[in-house]
Amino acid sequence: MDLTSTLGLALENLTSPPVLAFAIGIIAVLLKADLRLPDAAYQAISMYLLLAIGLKGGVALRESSPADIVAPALIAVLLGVLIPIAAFGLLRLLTRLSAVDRGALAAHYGSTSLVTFTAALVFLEAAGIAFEGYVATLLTLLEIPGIIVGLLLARRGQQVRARSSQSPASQRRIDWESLREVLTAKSVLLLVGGLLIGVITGPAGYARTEPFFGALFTGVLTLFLLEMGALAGRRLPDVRTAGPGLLAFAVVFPVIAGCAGVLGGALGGMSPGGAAVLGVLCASASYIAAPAAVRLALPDANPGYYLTASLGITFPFNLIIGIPLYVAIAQAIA
Amino acid sequence: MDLTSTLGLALENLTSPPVLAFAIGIIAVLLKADLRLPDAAYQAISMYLLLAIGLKGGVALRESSPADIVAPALIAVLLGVLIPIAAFGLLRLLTRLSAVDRGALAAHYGSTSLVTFTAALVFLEAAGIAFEGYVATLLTLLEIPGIIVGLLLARRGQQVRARSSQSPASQRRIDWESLREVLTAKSVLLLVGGLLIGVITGPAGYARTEPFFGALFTGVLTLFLLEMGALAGRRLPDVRTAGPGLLAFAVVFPVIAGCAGVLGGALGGMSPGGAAVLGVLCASASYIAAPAAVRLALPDANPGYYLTASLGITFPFNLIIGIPLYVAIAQAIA
Amino acid sequence: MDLTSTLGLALENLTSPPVLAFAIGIIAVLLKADLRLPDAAYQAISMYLLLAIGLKGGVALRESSPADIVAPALIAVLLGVLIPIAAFGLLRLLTRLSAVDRGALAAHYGSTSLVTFTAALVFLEAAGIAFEGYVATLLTLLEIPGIIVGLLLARRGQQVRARSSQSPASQRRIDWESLREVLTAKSVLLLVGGLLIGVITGPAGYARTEPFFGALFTGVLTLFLLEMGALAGRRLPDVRTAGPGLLAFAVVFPVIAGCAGVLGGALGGMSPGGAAVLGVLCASASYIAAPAAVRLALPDANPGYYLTASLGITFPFNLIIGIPLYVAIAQAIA
Amino acid sequence: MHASAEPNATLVTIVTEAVLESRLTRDLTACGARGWTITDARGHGPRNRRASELEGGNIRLETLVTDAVATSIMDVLSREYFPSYAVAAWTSAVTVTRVERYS
Amino acid sequence: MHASAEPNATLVTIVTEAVLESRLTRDLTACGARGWTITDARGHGPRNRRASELEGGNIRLETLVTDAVATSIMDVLSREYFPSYAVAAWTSAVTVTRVERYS
Amino acid sequence: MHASAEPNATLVTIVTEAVLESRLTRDLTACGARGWTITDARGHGPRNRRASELEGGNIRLETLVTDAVATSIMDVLSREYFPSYAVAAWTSAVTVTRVERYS
Ligand SMILES: Nc1ncnc2c1ncn2[C@@H]1O[C@H](COP(=O)(O)O)[C@@H](O)[C@H]1O
Ligand SMILES: Nc1ncnc2c1ncn2[C@@H]1O[C@H](COP(=O)(O)O)[C@@H](O)[C@H]1O
Ligand SMILES: Nc1ncnc2c1ncn2[C@@H]1O[C@H](COP(=O)(O)O)[C@@H](O)[C@H]1O
Ligand code: NA
Ligand code: NA
Ligand code: NA
Repeated sequence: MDLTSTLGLALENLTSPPVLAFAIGIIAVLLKADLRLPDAAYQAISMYLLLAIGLKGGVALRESSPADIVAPALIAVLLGVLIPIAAFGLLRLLTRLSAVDRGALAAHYGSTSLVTFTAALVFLEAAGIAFEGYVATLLTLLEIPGIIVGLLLARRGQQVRARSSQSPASQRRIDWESLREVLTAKSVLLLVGGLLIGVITGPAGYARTEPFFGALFTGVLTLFLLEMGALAGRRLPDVRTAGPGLLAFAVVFPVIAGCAGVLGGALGGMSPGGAAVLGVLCASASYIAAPAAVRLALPDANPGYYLTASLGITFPFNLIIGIPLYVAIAQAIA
Repeated sequence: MDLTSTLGLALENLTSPPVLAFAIGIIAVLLKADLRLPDAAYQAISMYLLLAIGLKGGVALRESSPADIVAPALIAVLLGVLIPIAAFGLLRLLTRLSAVDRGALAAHYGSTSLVTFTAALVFLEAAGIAFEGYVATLLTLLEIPGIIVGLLLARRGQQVRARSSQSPASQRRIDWESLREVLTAKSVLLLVGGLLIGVITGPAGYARTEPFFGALFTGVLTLFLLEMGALAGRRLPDVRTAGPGLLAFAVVFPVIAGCAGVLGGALGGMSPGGAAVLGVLCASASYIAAPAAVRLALPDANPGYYLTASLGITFPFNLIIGIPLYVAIAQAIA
Repeated sequence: MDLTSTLGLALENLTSPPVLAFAIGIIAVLLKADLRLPDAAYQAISMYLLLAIGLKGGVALRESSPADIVAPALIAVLLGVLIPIAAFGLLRLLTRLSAVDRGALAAHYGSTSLVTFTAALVFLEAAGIAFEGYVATLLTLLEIPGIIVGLLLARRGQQVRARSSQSPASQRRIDWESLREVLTAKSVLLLVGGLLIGVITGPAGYARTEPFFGALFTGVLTLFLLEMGALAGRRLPDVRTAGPGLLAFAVVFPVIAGCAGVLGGALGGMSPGGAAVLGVLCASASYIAAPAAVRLALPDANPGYYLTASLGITFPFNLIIGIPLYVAIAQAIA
Repeated sequence: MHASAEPNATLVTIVTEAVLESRLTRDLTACGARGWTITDARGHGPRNRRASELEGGNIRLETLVTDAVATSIMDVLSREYFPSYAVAAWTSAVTVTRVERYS
Repeated sequence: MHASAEPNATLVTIVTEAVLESRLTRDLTACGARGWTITDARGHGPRNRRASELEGGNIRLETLVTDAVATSIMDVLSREYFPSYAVAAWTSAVTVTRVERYS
Repeated sequence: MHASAEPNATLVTIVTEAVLESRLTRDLTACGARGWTITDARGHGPRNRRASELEGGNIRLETLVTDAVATSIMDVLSREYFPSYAVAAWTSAVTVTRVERYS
């Protein structure tokens, strides 16, 4: 794949309504205006996106033979475990953050971002690049493991320190009951639920809901990215205090993890489009499930670090540069 | 109509996105997860469904001659009075509930369920079975009378008992002012309002709103049934305590009332599709207007009985088995 | 343009779903029922309408040459300054209201009403009358200046009075900081943001969001006007206390300002459709931005006057009579 | 005592089922309350028998009244609401500046 | 006295029009308040003249402050808010554990 | 004293991050609270370090308890919540009629 078409992809992405809406959301924050959706609308649209992705993925899944999925699924789970470990290690090199803060960040980068994934699908569809229907399954597989690995890494780090310092806070145990509630949250269930509905109802059943779950998808995402821009924009003032090491991490690590994902997808026999989506999944950092879980399990981790990195830097980076980049890499490899 | 096509109808219903979404909503509750829509989304979608049903019904109503509607309308009102009386009587046979609790249940089964009705329309459209446009009018006619009859039955029962026991609670009068507010609630007005808009604007005016009120309908219903599944699922633990008599009632009575409705529709000269819809209206139990009215007027009635029966048992029963059953019966009769 | 076709326009408007929904909303209030949307839905739909108008306007703006826009834009800003001054003066003739109340009203009539504008676009599209894509730009230009002029008029009036009476309340300075927040509110940003997105993404990018922002538009407006009817209806009881002078103003002034707008549009070289839209913008009175700004800056102004006039009288008047009237005038002039 | 001034009004707080809102405010007006503030709430209590969650959960109503009105409100609650509905209610002593507005 | 301990802070509760939120929090900060909690509310009062319902109803704001700050807040309210806006406000004595956070 | 009667219960009010709701109600139950009322809230405080605004802002929880339970709730808050989370909490003395429901 040559440079011209890569730049073409990048430009097409930059001038798409969802990405432009995201930019408007950020600019609004800089102008001290508030473009946020009401909370209920935010929740309802999230549910719509998850169900729509699941449904469509499920319909496509019917056509995939189980044999095709096994390899990508295993690779995805493996990446879900390795990526937070790699993040934890790289953060030690690049920053002076404590083990707790590094574990918190590892949990975020080990998990995935629904909206980044959604934007990637919309981008691929607009560019006319095919991808496997079962990518929604990979999204589901990748959401939780990375969070748990990140929490365990943080906890191990705390205990090592605690053995010497005997601080009482580090004796506290993780409240798994609360965590369970956070981790079995809506998102996984809606995705799995949508997949099941799609698999069972098939193309005929889906057709009647397509005007809602299909045709509206890009438009709804555009409205939603306005809100995401506002959220990311509110994190920008903290970027200055995050330090150059964390800043570098938040840009470099997605590219590393994204390449790993693309490579894994290609090795697993996926099409260029599918491998690019796996790359996006690996590159993206969670900004919903992980923050809630980390807040409960690692209250001493500083949200100023993990929210700023995942939502303030990595999310815009992936949306604007990352997605076309991983697609270009996938097309070059395949 | 032979068995094969009846089973075909049942299967088509079971594998339709709305019914599958309902099942996912119930399963989520069993897994202790919460798939509920935000309250504002729930309200807004209810309003959308009511207005859309009214509108479409109104456009169709233009084509009906008034003469066609008189018989079905009279039959509907008659059924609206007879069904709660029958329910009150059958409950005396099957259960040992007090007159107040039986009256409360009669109010629920005398009224109708918007979502069951909506699911029936979506089912008929998917199966390509025609029905009269004025069925939305019958929905409007059937919503209130049954509730009032149920309340009066409960009240009479209380007074009979009070004359002997002199309990002060039973002396309390119904607060008709509060009840009026509940019963002239949004639902009737939105239906009637939609009907009027549809009748006046006609097909040409409707066409421009069809992408919103028509094309999205099945998809929105699918999202909505996720929530209804969650609501029904939260009632399931109470089913055990409801007792076998009430359980039997909640399954048997809809079939009886449904057959009465189908028969009434056929006698009134309706098509098989229309008669099936009248059957669904008679078979379904209210879970919005009736509970609110009963809570105000009959505070001593146990919500554990009426909500569990209407929302936990009858609603899923009709959605999954009832609708195709009444359609099959209507096709057999006609 | 002859009378028949003018009446045809009026009738087409009266029987359109949005206007009928508005009527239902008013009737519901008279019946003491409440058809209001949940607040979150109201906010979300407002954002949708603004973004959709901006987007579509932006896409059309690409096709306009800057030269075409300069004259209409200058005329619009001029009207934005002159209209509140004219309103302030006319109110002195027709009523005995204080300078503060007249300034408050001037601010409302100097600004514009998004929903009236939206209804005008939907009306023109239904009637197949073309208009310039850049009218959304004019909406943006007209929203704020009139409010500021109105506030300054009120303030000047207060100071004149204060010099003689020395009342402490009139010494209070306008809280510009709070006002800034109100006036740089969502609406302007969403409109400008939508315009930018539309201009940059162009027809190709817009096409993928059209099922959401385009096809649904009339339907969503219909649902929204139900709520607006409820809001207007709740103002009706106050109409009696407003006095005949204010009543006359609320009907006569829109016609004057509307004619001025149509004329200005025609002079600026706009098509009949475009001139009609500029007429609607001038004729309509704000019911969101202006009330909030006035409440903060002129707390002594009586909301009973400005809300009743703008929302209770002028809004329905424009929706039902004004829009087809200004269109007919524009067609007669051009 | 640490408050800005001696208490001169009574604040009655009532948490109950949302479906009762209009009946309750009518009863409060009858008792002599001239204003109230309502927020939507959810809750859990020792009884927990209630109408459909469909109608939304609870409301939390506060009304600032004189001691006498507070007593009559608590009487009405005890008689008409406690036996049949989900209600929690309490009163506390507060200080207001424009006391004539609340009596 | 039945509370966990003697009152050592003052809770100021203010119910007012939503459109005033940012102005009010600026004024509270100027008076010395270091924190507050806001919930959306609706209400009814003896005056009932207010801006568009479009902007949403009321807010209910609570701020935990020292007695002196409470007095200066009530002064600002009396001077700047009571004459022109829909407001209800009251203070009460409460007990906090980390008293230094609120002074 | 101006309230309808002498205070006979303690009202504990807790404002904290929404993500803690289920953990907090479990802890309250363990302390002996038998009911509570929750409203959604937003706020500002002297610390202001918190999880994603995505999960919604704060909750405001009230629970009517005995003096002893209030003390044990404040202990748990001081030990488990104050060090790591955004919390404001206070207690006040109130009067209830059905005192047995809250003890
Ligand atoms: N101890 C309590 N403290 C605060 N609120 C309570 C308490 N007990 C009950 N409530 C509220 O009162 C409502 C009704 O309680 P119940 O009648 O026991 O179901 C609950 O949903 C709570 O919102
Ligand atoms: N007696 C009261 N008790 C509680 N809240 C009140 C009371 N009076 C007024 N309010 C609140 O204060 C707001 C403004 O009151 P007003 O200025 O009289 O319109 C009302 O909307 C209520 O929310
Ligand atoms: N002085 C106060 N008065 C009322 N609420 C407060 C106060 N300080 C803090 N809060 C509430 O407690 C939350 C947490 O405070 P903080 O831990 O300082 O961020 C804030 O978001 C407020 O809702
Ligand atoms: Na990732
Ligand atoms: Na029925
Ligand atoms: Na105007």
